[in-house]
Amino acid sequence: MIIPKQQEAGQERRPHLALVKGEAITNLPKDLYIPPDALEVFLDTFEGPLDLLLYLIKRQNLDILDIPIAKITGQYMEYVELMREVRLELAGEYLLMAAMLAEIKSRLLLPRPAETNEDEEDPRAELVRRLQEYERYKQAAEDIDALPRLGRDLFEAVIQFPDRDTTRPEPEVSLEEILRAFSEVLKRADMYTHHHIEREQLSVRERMSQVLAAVNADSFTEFPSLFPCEEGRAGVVVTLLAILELLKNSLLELIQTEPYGPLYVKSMDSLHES
Amino acid sequence: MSESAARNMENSLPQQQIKHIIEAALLAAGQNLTIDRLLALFAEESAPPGREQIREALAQLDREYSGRGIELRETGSGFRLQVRQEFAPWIGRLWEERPQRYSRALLETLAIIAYRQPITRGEIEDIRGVAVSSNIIKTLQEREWIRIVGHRDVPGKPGLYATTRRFLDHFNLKSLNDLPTLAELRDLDEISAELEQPPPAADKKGASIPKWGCPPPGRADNPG
Amino acid sequence: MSESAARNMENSLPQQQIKHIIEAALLAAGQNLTIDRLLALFAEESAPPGREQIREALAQLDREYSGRGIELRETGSGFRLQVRQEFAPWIGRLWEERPQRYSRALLETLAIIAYRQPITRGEIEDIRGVAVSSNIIKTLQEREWIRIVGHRDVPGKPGLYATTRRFLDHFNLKSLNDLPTLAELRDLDEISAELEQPPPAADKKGASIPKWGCPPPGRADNPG
Repeated sequence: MIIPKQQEAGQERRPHLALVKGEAITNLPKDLYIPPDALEVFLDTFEGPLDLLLYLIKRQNLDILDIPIAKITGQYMEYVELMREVRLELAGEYLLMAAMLAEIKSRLLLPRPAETNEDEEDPRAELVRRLQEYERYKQAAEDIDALPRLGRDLFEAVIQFPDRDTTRPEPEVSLEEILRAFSEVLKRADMYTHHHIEREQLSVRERMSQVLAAVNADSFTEFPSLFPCEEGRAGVVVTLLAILELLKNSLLELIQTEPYGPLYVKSMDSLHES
Repeated sequence: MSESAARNMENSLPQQQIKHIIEAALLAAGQNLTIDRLLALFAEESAPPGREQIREALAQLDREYSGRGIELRETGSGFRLQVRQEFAPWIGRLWEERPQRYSRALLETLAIIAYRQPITRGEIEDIRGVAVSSNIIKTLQEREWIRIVGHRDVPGKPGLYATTRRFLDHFNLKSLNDLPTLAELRDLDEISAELEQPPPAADKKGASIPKWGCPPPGRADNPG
Repeated sequence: MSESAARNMENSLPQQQIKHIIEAALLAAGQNLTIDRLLALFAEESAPPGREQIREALAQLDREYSGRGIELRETGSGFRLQVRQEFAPWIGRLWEERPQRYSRALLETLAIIAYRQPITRGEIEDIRGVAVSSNIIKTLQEREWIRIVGHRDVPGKPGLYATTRRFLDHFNLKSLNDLPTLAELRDLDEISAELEQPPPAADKKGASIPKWGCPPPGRADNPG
C-alpha cells in the first residue's frame, strides 16, 4: 500500500493544490492533506468507497461504532470532489456512497418523534455494519497475503524420474472436450457470432501451418513445390488461399527475380537469420 | 509374535526401505500425495505395509529433515516435500522473474470467498462495496484457487464460488480451519441501544455471518 | 592462515548451510543446475563460497544419498537429483494408477491453436483474456501436439504455433477439416439436455443415444 505518510498539521506550505471549478484550492482541511503529485497514486490505493471511509475514520482515530456522520460525510465529499477533478469517470460506487452518507446525515438531523417508530434503526447501523464487515475481509486479505506461499516463500521439491515417460499414461482428451473448450473461449471472448468455424477456413488454416513449416527464411522454396499434385484441384485452391493469407499476414514473401521467371517463396521469419 | 506377524516379517519390506520409497515418491510426484496414494505404491507387495507404517515412515522423514533445507508438509491435497521458507532468499535466485504479486482487489475477493464460501459474485460485491472485475474471477479460476460449486436458486442462477484444494496447497494450509482467524465483528450494542431487536451476534469463527446478502444500497440489479 | 581466509571464516556460511542450500536448490529447480548457477545462489553473500566448496557440498550430498531412493547425477547440463533406477518399480506406480487430467486452461489453449492456427501465444492470450502459462505450452509441445511453424514478423518475433500430424493421428483425424464444428456442439448440447430430462414414457422406443452431429430429435423448431 502506498498511502502517503501522514503530514503534521501546520506543515502545509503548498501554494496550490488543484483547480476545482476554476478556483485554486490552497488549503484543504488539514487532515485531508495529500501531496498533489501523489493524488493519483493515492486514489488508486482505495478499493472503493468503504475502503476510503475506513481510511478517513482510521486516520482520525475515530471509533468505527461512533462515527460523527456529519464530519465524515464532509470529508468524504471533499475526496469525491477531488477525484472528479482528476478522473472524470469516477466509479459509480463512490457516488452511491456519497448519497448514502447524505441520507444518513439528513435522517440524523431530523427530529425524532418521541414514541413512534421504536423499530427504526439508527441510520448509521447499516453503514457501520458494512464498514466492519469490509474491514475484517480487508484484514483477512492481508493475512492471506502474508501466508507462506508456494513459489514465493516455499518451493515444491521435485526430482526427475528417469523412467517416467515409459510408464506414465498421458491424460486422455476427447475431441469433444477440445471443441467444448473452444466454444467456451469464444463465448467468453464474445466472438461467438463472428467466428463460426467454417470447414473451408480450417483447411486453409491447416495448410497455412503446413506451408509455414515447409519454407524457411534462409533459402528460397520453389512456388510450385508447395502444391502437392496428388491433391487435385481442391488441394491447389486451398494451398493458394493459404499462401495468400500468409502473404497478407506478412509471414511469407513471394519473390520473382525476373519477369515470367520462376516464383520463389521465402519465410519472413528472420529469427534464423540472426 | 502372532503367526501372521511372523509371516509378515519374512516377506515385508523393511521399514527403512518403505521410508526411502516414500521419500522418492514424494520427490518424484510433482504434486501432493495422500496416504492412499502412498499405500498404492506397495499394492503389489506380498505383504504390503499398512496405513500405520506409512504414517510412521512419514514421521521419520519429518524428523530427518529437521535442520535441513526441506520439510515435509501436509496441505489440502496431501503430503509434499517443500523447501523451507527460511531458504527462500537463496532459492528464489534460481528464477529471474520475481514471484507474482497480487492486487488488493484480488486478495480481498479471494479472502471473502475463502471465509464466506460458497458465495456469489454479487454477494462479494456487496461486501466490498465495489464491482468485482471479471479478470479477477478469471485469474482466480485460472490458478484453480476457486471454482463454481453450484448455483444460487435466485433469478439469474448466479454461480457459487468456493476455494479448492489447490488453494490450500498454494497457501500452505491443511484445511480452511488453518486460515488466519477472521477479526470479530464488534458489538453493535452502542448503536443499537435504542433498538428492540438484539444486535446480530458476532460469530466467533466467522463461518456463518448472520445476514446473507444484505441488500446493497442502490444495487437494484442484485437478485438477493 | 592467510588474512583473507581468516576474514572469510568470519562472514562465510558454514559448509553445512551451503550443503543444505544446494540440496534445496536442486530439489526446487526441477532441472539440471550447473556449478555456475549454484554459485550464483550465493552472489549476495559477503563471503560467497568458492567453486571448490560447492563441489565439496555436492560430494557430501552424494554420499548422504547412498542407500536411499534418490541419487545425485551429473550430466552434460549440470547436476540433478533423480530417482534411483532400483526404485522405479514402486515410483512408476504413481502414474500407472490414474492419468491426471488436463486443466481447462490447457484444453482451451489447445483448442485455440487447433482452430486458429498458426497463432502466437500473445494472440491466444488475447482470445482467452488471461495469460497462457509456459507450462501449458511446454506440455503441449512435449506431447507433440503443437509446434512452432514460424515466427510473426513483429517485435519480439513471437513463435507461431500450429498443431502437428501427431495431433491429427491421436484424434484419428485425417485433417483439421474433420474437427467438429460449433454447430455440432450445439446439437450435442441439445441432445444431452434432452437426455437429462426424464424421458417421456411414450417416447421410449427411440431411446438410443444419438451419434455425433445427428440432428436433435424433435427440435427442429429450435432457432439455432
